[in-house]
This record gives sequence, C-alpha cells and structure tokens, in this order.
Amino acid sequence: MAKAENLLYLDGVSVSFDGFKALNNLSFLVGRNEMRAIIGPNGAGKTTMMDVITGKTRPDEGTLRFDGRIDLTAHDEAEIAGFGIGRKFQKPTVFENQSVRDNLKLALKAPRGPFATLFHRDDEAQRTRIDELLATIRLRDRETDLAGDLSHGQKQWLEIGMLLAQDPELLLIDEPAAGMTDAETAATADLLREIARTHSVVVVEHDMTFVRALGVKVTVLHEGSVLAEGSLDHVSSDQKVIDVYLGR
Amino acid sequence: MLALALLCAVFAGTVQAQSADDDLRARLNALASGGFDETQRQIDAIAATGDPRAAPALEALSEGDLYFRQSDSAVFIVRTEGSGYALQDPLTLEGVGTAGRREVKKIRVNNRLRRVIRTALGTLTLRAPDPAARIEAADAIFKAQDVDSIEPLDAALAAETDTDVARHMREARAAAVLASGRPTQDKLEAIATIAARGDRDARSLLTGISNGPDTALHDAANAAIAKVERVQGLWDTARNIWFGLSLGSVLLLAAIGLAITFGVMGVINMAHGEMVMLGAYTTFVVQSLFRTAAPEYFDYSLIVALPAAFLVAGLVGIAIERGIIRFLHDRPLETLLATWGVSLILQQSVRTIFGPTNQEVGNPSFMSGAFEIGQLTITYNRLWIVVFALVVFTVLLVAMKATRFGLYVRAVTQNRRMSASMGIRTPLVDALTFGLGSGIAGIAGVALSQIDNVSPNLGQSYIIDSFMVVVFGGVGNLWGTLLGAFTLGIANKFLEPFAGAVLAKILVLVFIILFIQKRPRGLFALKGRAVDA
Amino acid sequence: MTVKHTKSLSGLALAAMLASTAFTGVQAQEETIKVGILHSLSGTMAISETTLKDAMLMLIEEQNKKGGLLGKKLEAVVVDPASDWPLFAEKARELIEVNGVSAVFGCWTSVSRKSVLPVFEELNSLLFYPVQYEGEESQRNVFYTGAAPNQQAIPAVDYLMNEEGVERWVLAGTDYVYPRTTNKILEAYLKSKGVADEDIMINYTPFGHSDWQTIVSDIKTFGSAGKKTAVVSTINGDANVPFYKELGNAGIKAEDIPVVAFSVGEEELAGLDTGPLVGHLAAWNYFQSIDTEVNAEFIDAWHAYIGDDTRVTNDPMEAHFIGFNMWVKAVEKAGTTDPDAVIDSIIGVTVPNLTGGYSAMMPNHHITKPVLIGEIQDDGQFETVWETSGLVVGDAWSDYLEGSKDLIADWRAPLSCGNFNTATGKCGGSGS
Amino acid sequence: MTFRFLSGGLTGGRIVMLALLVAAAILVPVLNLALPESHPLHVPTYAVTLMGKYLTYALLALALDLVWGYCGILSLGHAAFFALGGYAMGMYLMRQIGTRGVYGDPVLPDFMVFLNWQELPWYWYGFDVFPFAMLIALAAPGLLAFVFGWFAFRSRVTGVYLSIITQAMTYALLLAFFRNDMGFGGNNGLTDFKDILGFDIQSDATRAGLFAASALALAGGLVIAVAITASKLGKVLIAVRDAESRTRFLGYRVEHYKLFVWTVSAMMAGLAGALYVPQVGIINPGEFAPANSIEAVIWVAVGGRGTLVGPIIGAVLVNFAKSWFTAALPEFWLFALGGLFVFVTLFLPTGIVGLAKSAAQRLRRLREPQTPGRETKTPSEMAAARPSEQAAE
Repeated sequence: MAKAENLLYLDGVSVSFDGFKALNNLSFLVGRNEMRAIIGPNGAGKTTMMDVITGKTRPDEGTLRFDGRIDLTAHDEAEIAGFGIGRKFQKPTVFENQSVRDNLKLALKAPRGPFATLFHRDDEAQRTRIDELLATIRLRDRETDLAGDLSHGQKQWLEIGMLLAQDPELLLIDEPAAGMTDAETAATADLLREIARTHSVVVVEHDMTFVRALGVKVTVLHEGSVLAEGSLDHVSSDQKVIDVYLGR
Repeated sequence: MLALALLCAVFAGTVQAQSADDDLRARLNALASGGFDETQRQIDAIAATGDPRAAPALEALSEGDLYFRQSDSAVFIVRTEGSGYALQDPLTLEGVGTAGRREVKKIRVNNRLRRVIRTALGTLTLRAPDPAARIEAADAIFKAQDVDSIEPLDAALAAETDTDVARHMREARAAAVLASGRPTQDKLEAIATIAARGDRDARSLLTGISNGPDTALHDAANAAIAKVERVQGLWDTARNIWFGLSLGSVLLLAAIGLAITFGVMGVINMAHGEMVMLGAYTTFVVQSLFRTAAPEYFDYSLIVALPAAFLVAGLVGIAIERGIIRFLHDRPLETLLATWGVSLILQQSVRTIFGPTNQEVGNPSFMSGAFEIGQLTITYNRLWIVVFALVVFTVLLVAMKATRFGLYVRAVTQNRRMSASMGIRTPLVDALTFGLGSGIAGIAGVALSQIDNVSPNLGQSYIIDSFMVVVFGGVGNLWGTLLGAFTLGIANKFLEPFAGAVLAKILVLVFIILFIQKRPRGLFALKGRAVDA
Repeated sequence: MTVKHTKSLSGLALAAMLASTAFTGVQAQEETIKVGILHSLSGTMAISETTLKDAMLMLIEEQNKKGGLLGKKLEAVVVDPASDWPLFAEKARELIEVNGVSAVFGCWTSVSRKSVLPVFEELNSLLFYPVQYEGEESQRNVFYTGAAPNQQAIPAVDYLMNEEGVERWVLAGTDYVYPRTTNKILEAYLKSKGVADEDIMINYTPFGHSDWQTIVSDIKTFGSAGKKTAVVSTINGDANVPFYKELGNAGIKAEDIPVVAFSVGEEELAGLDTGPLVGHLAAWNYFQSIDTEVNAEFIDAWHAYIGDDTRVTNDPMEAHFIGFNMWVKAVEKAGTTDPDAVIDSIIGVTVPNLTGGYSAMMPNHHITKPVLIGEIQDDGQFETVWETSGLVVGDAWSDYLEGSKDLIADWRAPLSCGNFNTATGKCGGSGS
Repeated sequence: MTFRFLSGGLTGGRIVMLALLVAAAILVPVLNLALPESHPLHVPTYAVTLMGKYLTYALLALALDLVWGYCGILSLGHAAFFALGGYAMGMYLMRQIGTRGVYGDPVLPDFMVFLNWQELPWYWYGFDVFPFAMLIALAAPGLLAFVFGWFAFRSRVTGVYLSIITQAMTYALLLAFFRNDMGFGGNNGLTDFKDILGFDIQSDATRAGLFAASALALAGGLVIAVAITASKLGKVLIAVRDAESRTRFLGYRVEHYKLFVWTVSAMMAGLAGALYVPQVGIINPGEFAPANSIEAVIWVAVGGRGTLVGPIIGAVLVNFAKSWFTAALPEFWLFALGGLFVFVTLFLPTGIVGLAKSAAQRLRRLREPQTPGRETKTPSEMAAARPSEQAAE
C-alpha cells in the first residue's frame, strides 16, 4: 500500500468541556520522519491535542487521520497505540512498583493479548533489545531497581526508553525536559534528534532553549487553534505570538 | 297560680330530667357487668335513648378510659394521676375524687364494641355544636351503613346549615339507604350520591350492591364503579409519585451526609449509617428527657433534638476524622476498612448502652395522622420529612456554594497542598467537613426515627442505599444526590405495585448497575481533563 | 506446617478454656452441669435474642438458688452466633464438643435452627427452641416450646372470622419460610371455610422492609370492597415498627381493618407509640398482662434481674421458662443429664406455665399451650380478648398441607419417628 | 512447564505456605483419625471442620487479592461468587438426600414439598451428578463475573464506582435468593445434607477429607495465583493497577486483562464456596450479604494486599479471632474486631506480611554494613512534587 506522505492529519478538530473550547477548529499536519515542536501558553490546548490523537478524548467534530487511512476517532487508546502512536506524558508516568527492566519489557513490541502475555517467555532477541535500550537511556546499572526509586530526570528517560521499546511510527512527547538539568536537557535533545531520523516526533515544550536546540519547525497553539507555524525565529518574531505568549 | 303552675312544670321537668338522668346512669353502670355481648346490648340501649349526654362516657369507653369501682360497680371516666386514677362523673364530668389502682377496673372493649360505639356516637352527636364532630358522626354512620340512622339523619339534615356537613350527612344517608329495604328509586338516587364521592369507600359500598339481585341497581352500581375507577387510575399515578417523592426524600436524607463525607472528601465512610443511628438515639434521649421533665412541651422535642443530633453526630464525626481518617488521606480505599471497624464499634457501643431492643421515639402531634387531597392520603410525618429533606438540602447547598467555609472545603478537596500554602488550615477544614457530613447524617437520623426502628441496626439498613444514591447521582455533586434519590425513589414506587417490593428493589439495583455502564461516573459527572485526576 | 498450625491449635484450646472460665470463677472446685445459651448478641437478630439470653441466665441463677440440679450447680455457657447462620452450627458444635454442655437453649429464626439441627443430631445433644415457628419438623434432639401454626395462626383466624365477621383476608408477611408456610396453611384453612380466591390477598416483603406506603395503601384498597377485611401479619420483627407507624399514620383503625400479628409481642411494641394502634391484635400463648400469681412473680424476678422496671416480658421468654423447667424436671426424673435418658424421660413431663395452667411435653416434642388473642393497648401491653377454653397440642405436621397431612411424630418407643406416614405406615415421610 | 512458570514467583514465604498447606492436608487428617482422642496430638473433629472453613475463607481471600492486590479492582461483591459456588454444591448435596428428607420425596427437596411444588424446576436438573455440579460451581460464578465484567470494564467503570456496583450486584442477588419463588429455599437456604459422593457428611473421615481437599484447593489456588502474577500478564496487571491509562497507551487492552483476572478470581471464589458448604452444613442467602464481602476485603488488608500469602494468613487469623471472641467475649467481641480493623489500617498499612517484610529488611540492614544513603532528593525530584497541570490517570 502506498504510504501517505503525511503521517498525522488533523482537520477542523474541536473539543469543548462544559462550554469551554479546549480545541477550536484545529488543523495540523505532521509528515513522515518529521520532528515538530509545539509551543503555546497554558491552556492553549497542547495536552488536549495529544489526548485527542491518542484516543483519550473524543473530538466533538473534525477529522483525525493517521497514515492517511486510519480514522483515529473510531478507535480507543489501546488500538491507537497498536497502530504505532506512542506517547510520553508531561508528568513522567512509569510503573513505579516495577523494575526498570520490567517497565521496558512491558513496553517492548510484542503481542498484547492476555493469553499471549500469560504464556509469554523471554527470548534472546528481546533481552538484547532491552539491554540496548537500557544503554540508550543510561539506566543499565539500575535495571533491577524499582522505577519509583529513580530521579525525576531518570524517569523521563525511562519513559522515553519505553516509547522507543514500543517502536512506534509517531512519538508524542510532552515536556521531556521539564525538571532536567542543563546537561540532561542537552542530552535529551540529542536523543530526540537521533530518534527523529527514523520516526515522526511531536514535542510539546515550554523550554525555549530546548526547542531551539531541537532546531525544528515550530507550531504555536493559542486558545485551541494554530496561531503561527514556522521556524522558532520566524514565530518568535510574529507579533500575534509575542502578544499572546512570548511577550508576557 | 300561674306561677305555681310554672313552678310545677319546672319541677315536673326536673323530676323528669332527674329520672332520665337516673335511667342513663343506671344504664352506664350496667356497662360494668358482663362480657362483650352484654356490653354491646347496653351500648345499643344507651344509643336508643338518643341522649347526647351519654356521648362522653361512650367515647371514654371506646378509648379504654371508662372504669368501674370494684366496691359498688359505679362507673367513672378516669385519668391516670400519680400512682392512681382521678375519677370523673360520666354524666356531669365533674371530678369526684381519686381511686387507687386496685380499687377500679377497666371496662374491657374490643374492636367490635368500638365499632358499635362509633355508630352509636354517630347518632348521638349528629346535632353536636361542633361541625367537625357532626362530620365525624356522619362518617361513622356512612361506614356502619346504619339503617336506624336514616331518620335522625333526615332530621339533622333539615336543621343543617353547613353545606360541607350536609354533604357528609347526605352521603351517610345514601349509604344507609342502600343497606335498607327502601324502594329501588331511592337506592338509585343513593348510588348517584355515593358515586359522586368517587373514592375507595364509595367503591367499597357500590361493590357491595353490584352483585345484588336487582338488575337496575346492579347496572347503576357497575356504571358508577367504572366511573369511580377511572378517576382512581389517575389518583393512583399521583399516589405513586407522592410515595416515590416520599421514599426519595428518605433516601436523600440518608445519603446527603454521605454526599459530603464520601462525595466531597472521598472517604468511603462505612460508619455513615451509624451517624444516622446516633442521630436517632439522640432523638430518643431528648424525648426521654422531655417525657420526664416537661411532657407538655413534647411537641418541641424534635426541635431540640435537631441541633443535639447534629452536635452529637458531628462531634463523633470530628473525633473519627481526627483520630483515624486524617492518617489515610492518601489511601482513600482503606478508609473503607477503618470506618467499617468504627461502625462495628459504634453499633456495639449503642447496644451496650441502650440495649439491643428498639427504643420508642414518638411522633409529635404535628407529625401524626394524615390529611387528604382528593383521594390522596398524605401522612403528616411523610410530608414533613419531604419538606425537611429539601430544607436540609438547600441549606447544605448554600453552605457549600455561598459561604467561605464551602469555598475552603472545595479548595481543600481539590488541591490540598495549594490550599495549605494559601493559608487555609486544611486539618481544621477536613475535620469540620467530616463533622458537617456526620452532623447532617445525625439530623437525618432525627427524621428517620419518625418512620423507622430506632435500634442498633438502624444504620446498616441505610448504608447500601446511601452509597447507591450518591454513586448514581455522581460523586461530588449535591444536585446529583438530590436527583438520584428522587429518581430511585419514584422508580421503586412505580415498579412496586406490579413487581412487588422485593423485585422492585432488585430491578432498581440492576438499573443502577446498567446505568453506571452508560455513565460510568453517575448522573452528574464532571467532564473534562480533571476527571481522570 | 507445624509452626502456624500448632499455634492455631493451642489457640483453639485457649479459646475453649476462656469460654469455659468466662462465666464462673469457682468452676475449678466443683463439678457443674453446663447449659449452653445460643442466642445472637450482635447482628440483626440481637434485637430479639439478647433478651432471651438474659432470661436464661436468670432462670439458671434461680435454679442455682434452689440448690441446682442433681446436687450440682448449673453453669451457663454463653456464645454469640452473631446472627450468622453457619456460625450457629459452628457455635453449637463448640458448645457441645468443646464445652460439653448438657443442653442448649437457643435459636430464634428457622434458618438458625435448621443450621444447627444436623449438629445436635450428630453429637446427640438437646436443643430447646423457644420461638413460634412454621412447624413441619420434629427432630429427636429438639424440643419445640414455641407455638406451632395450630397454636397461633388458626385460632387467630377463627377469632377474626367468628368475632369480627371478617370475610376478606390480607396475608402479609416477610418473604421467608415461616410466613410462607403459615400463609399456605391459612390459605388452605380459609378455603376450607369457604373463602373465595379473590378474597385472599397474599403479599411478601423483604427482610427489614421499611417503606410500607404502597402496601398499606394496597391494603386500604383491598379493604374497600364492601366486605369486612382483616390483615394477618407474619411480618418479621424489625419491619414491624415502620409498618405499624405507617398504618397508624395512614389512619387504618383497628375497627375498620384489624391487623392480627404472630410476630409482634411486647418487645416489638416497646419501640412504638401504641396510641394509634389500639385494638390491633396479636395471637400468642402468653401476654405480660396475664393476671396470675406465677406471672407476677416471673415479672418481678425479671425486673429485679435486669434492673429495669420498664423491661417487658414476652412469649418466647415464657417458652424458655417452660422449656427450662421441663428439662430440669426430666433430668431429675432420669437422674442424669444424659441426652438419651432425658429424651425418654421428658415426654409427658408437665410444668406450670405463666398463664395459670400446666404445659406438657408431648411425644412429638411440641408442648401443650393455651392460645390467647390480645388487643394492643395504649400502654404497649396486650389485653386478652379471647382464649381457648383448654390447652392446644402443638402439631408438628399441619393437616392443611398436601405433603404433611398424613405425617405424625411420636418419639416414644416403639414408633420413635419424627415423620411417620400413617398412609404408608412407614417412618420417613411420604416417599417410598 | 508449571515449574518454569512459577520460577519467578515462588519466593520463600510462598514455598513455606505451600509446604504448610500440603503438610496440613496430610497430617491433620492423620492426627484426627489415627490417634486416639486421649493422645495429646489428637486434633478434634471440631477443630478440623473449623480449620477447613478457615481455609475456604482463605481461598476466597486469595481470589480477592488477585483482583484487588494485583489489578486494583476493589470488589465489594466477591461473596456473591463464593455463595454461587456454594449453592451449586448445596444443590448437589440436596439431590443426594433422596428419600431421606422429612417428606421422603425421592426427587423434590423438602422445601419444595413444603411449598407444594409439583416438579423439579429445570435449573435443578443435573445437580445429582457430582461433576456437573462442580462444573457449575466454577462456571456459574465465572459466567456471572464474565458478563458483569464485560460490561463494567468495557464501560471503564473504575475505582469506587466499580466497588459500589459490585456491591449492588451482590445485594441484588441477596434479595433474589431470599425470594422463595426463586426455588433455592429462600431464607432457610439449603441444609440438612446427608452425604457427599456416597460418604456420610457427618463422619469424621469425610470431614478430614474435606479439610484435606480445602487445603489442597488452597494450595492449588496459590500455585495458579503465583503462576499468573509471576508471568508477564501479572506485570501487566500491576501496571493496570498502578497506572491504568498509561498501560492503555502502551497498547494493552486493559479491559481484557481485567476481565481475565476477574473471571479467574470469581471461579476461585466459587470453588471456595463449594468447599465451604459441606463443611458448615448450610448455604443460605446470608452469604450474599455485602457485609461478608467487606469482611473478605478486610482479611486481605489484614494479611497484606498484593502478597498472595498475606490474605491467606489474614483470613485464617481474623476468622480465628472471630471464633475466639464470640465465645470468650460474647458481648464485646465487636469492639475487639472493630478495633482490630482500625488498628491494622492505621498501623499496619501493608498488613502482617508487609510488617514482617519490613522487619526482615531492617534486620538485614542492621547486619550488613551501612551503605551510604544512595538517594538524596535531587532538584528534579522536588520539581516532580509540584502539582501538575495534567495527570495521566
């Protein structure tokens, strides 16, 4: 099947909560192997947008397509994850009562049914893959520790590692740099750029240094719709953007 | 001469009166002897005199207040006084001294005699000055279908000026006519009169003659019954709605405190029912105090019991919050276990202190009895409970939405840390909120003591229903609790007539389970991102 | 396994020890005869059963004052089966096996009795059951000192029919076996008296039913069909208070629609303002208001024992009074507490009841009793308005039920059978 | 195969517990039957039955731990599954009575004769066959759980809402079984059993056998529970418990997992009920009472949620305490029991097993040379504490 050029396609998406329009006629495209940064003030609709894409929130209206053919509004979270959309949350969400290795094992691409997991046996390839991931996220020496004992930054990394373990086509990453040291932030940016070579990535971030470090196209959201789009320099010189966001 | 003649006449009158007086007294005294059958004959004889002065004695007999002196079989109306009785002359109603418990003996009556007395009184009091008494008299005749009363009724009707009383008398007369051997034409008229009443009693009378031999009567009665039944279908619906509202208000009362402790604070408070129970026992204690200290103000006991119950249950609630629940803020499900333990302890405490048996909580006079709107019998206690539930709901709603305390409560339950950093004393707010919820449960107990058992098990019977109501309505939403309570109440009452009480309850539970599938967060669910938090 | 297990074993032993020492300090010095008391002290039935426990303790204390039994002191062993039916069986076993009691006085609900029956049968001990019940049972180890349906229900219906001229009947009960059976018997009985189907309304409600609006209103409607109507109530304990409150408030007077109840005694009325209920009826074999010397003594003793002059006495208490005295007499007669000997000696034992007569243990393990109909008074007591001229023998098997009309019970040799079928001449019910 | 399964999950405590149960299954009957009553090691039949009952409760607690401890589903209705299993067994035992009932009817149980029923209702067919009855003892609770769970989990009813509707479920069943028209004996339930598989239900040997069966069933239940929780499925369950929506975003159909473990747990509870009934000699609707389900939750909490061994200990301990208190302190035992629940919740949040674990840890730490505090709070951790705009679950 011919692959669609745009991996993710949102058109005219609106969501409202008790009258409050969280997304207002939002339209937005992400290309294959593209990395996109999303910025916007609090309440601009960034997280709601991610919720809509991953099936957590149903849009009131609008079109959501993945890979050109899949109507995302007709599927739930688990199915959407199965199509190849991975998500990292703003607040790092790992399974705190399980070991780092088990966290990755749970995320690792494998059959997801209950009977498949009940009779699951680790094989060599999977073990190697987890070791690789542990190396990538620099948690090799902590693999048997509980995820809950990790530092905030390490949890962020673990979650990114879990995202990689899923091997999705599209990664949605919410504020990966929050709470990281400068060095960690820089390393994260490197990692994301690396990932973006073979995956599509959407990053939501407040930290302008980080966004600059990514060096990718930026979309500015405001009140649930796109305010501006372009390079960081381009949007930061946009008067509307300055008014609503940067100028504050 | 004339004067003498007058004097004679007066004297003769007095003598005559005197002899009538003696006669009546003798008849009253005769009540003291014999079994029920003998007593009945005496009552009939008294009624036959038509002397209204016998009415108080007959009333006393019916109430069980007519006694006779063991020594001379003289009959008196008695009132308990100290350890003995105060005696009253049955005719003159003057006080005639006292008697010890062993000196007088009650004249026994049973239901049959009470019915006989009621009919007798009906005839005797048809001309009573009080219109209410006349209506009562007419109704008694209506129920008894006393054929002998037709003539007295005719006489009374001729003199009657009050249209309402007259209507009752005509109906009574019609009822008596139907039972008499009067011609068909009279009876047809009577059927029309009774059909106009349109209530159950009318239907009862008409059914009685619908099987009779006379086809004309038969048809008329059946037509009238059909008419009465049509009207009753509508009244039945109204009745179900009222019953539903009434049950709903009971559920609302039981659940509303839980809507605070569970709905707002998230504490799975299994001891909630015991708070209701504490309120009911507080009512009992307050009433006992009133009974011993100030029986004449008994009607005000509930007004005193309300704040007392609020305080008792509220303080116990605060103690539970301070002693147990505050340590469990981050473990809401475990509050279930601890409060379950608390509920066991509270139940057993009450059982130890008050004993395991039911305690008597009386209805004050304004909560006793019933009145009728059309054919809808509305009992005062149910009415007051509906009103009371709505008042409590409104007050609570205002407290939560419009006061500073309410603001604090909402702030603390939404974001404890932030509230604390803004200077709200969260421990105090927690304790007061839990106290408020418990206190409200306590005053619910005051209301429920009016219709239910006051026993250590009282709380257990409401706890499940309360949780159902709160969850059905949507946790954390007072309006949801209100609507949930009334929806479940009315649904239950519409199901009950054809499904029976047990099945109705099962169906309502199944309905709740299915409803939660449709709306996993109840009737009034919060929407938006915050929901999952 | 040993660690945990021995721990629990020694714990059990400890429990047994505690249980047996809890109620007497002198046990070590002298041998006693133990009497088990198996009444719920917590849970839903505590409301009725706790009183019976106290009554038993009082009876045992009085017997000890009189010098005990067979020269030994009696010792009560109290346990709490907590209104939990399987727990009844467990506690019964504990009483018999661990505590070694000679007889057990206890149970209230039918299900609790059914639960313990196999235990008494297996361990061959004695149970005295003091509550009116549905009949249809006669077991070798059980003595039924409460009323069977023919000692309560049928005379009450007769009274209403004859004295009040009732023609239309509402049979209202809680949905469990006692009301079901009683109503079945009554239905058959009423039909045998020529009452038509449409003149009988049967209604069942769940346990603890508290919202009686619809049913009271239905009763009112049913009662307005032009015939004298009465309600026969087998509504269970707890639900009665809200039922009567609703009845009173809805203005249903006893003169119009009398309610006769089989489960409402003085104790239930204690939770009610009986003002509006005057004239409603109950059928029992005992009322506190009975004016006899022996009853006055019993009430005084009770008040002294419980330390509260307002506490009432009731029918099941009298049943325990009779049952306990019968057991004492039978043990004296047999000269031993051995169950087999007592089972043989107790038949025919006659003891005074509190209503001024004597009750005898019949071969079917039921007793003879007078039947009283009382009307509720405004002081929470009943006034007897009718009573049977003689004593009525409790019927284990109802004559009005299809399955049991051929059955009789006779525990004397040579029959020794609780369900002898007179039609087939075999012991063991109607089957082959 | 099984062993490989278990390899990850068979920790020390669990091995000890399994060994204890198997040993008890052999030793207790021997000590009861082979030794004379006077022997100091003789186990009285009374104790055998009592312990057998505790073990069936323990199996119920284990089943509950599987859903609550490992999947975060707080069921306030597990007694319903227990009771359904019990009724299936009760119906079998009822049919075994045959003509020995008081009315001697060869087919109809006494209570049906009593209520003038003419023939056996269709749903009583087949219960005279033991394997069928056992199949239903597992299938009836399993099916109820499957249907209930299918709807509830698909609709994403969670947390306290789920707890309350499980309570509604058991309450509705309670009321339904109370109805005599249902044909399950109403309030009196099923009782007066005579024999099971041809053995006299009151004989000591049968009782000992039932005890052994209960101990082995519990051991089997424990093995299954360990196998489930130690597998990858077990890890997914814990993931669901701790972060349900996160698990969903990883692509797991959370509802299927819940449904699986919920159904397995219900069947385990059903088995427990089926073993319970012949030992206590009665099954009646009281077993459906919501309070029973809550008590089962308490056993789990007392023993230690999410530990498998803990609930077993908790169930035995709490019930032993109850047996003891109701005889030793008949008037005050509710104070003791209530106080115990409050105490455990406040001071033993991880239950008895949790307490033992942390005590063992402390001991180990005392013995080993003190390692310098591995973690101090980093600034990023402080940041994690800030109230977040969005939470994943």
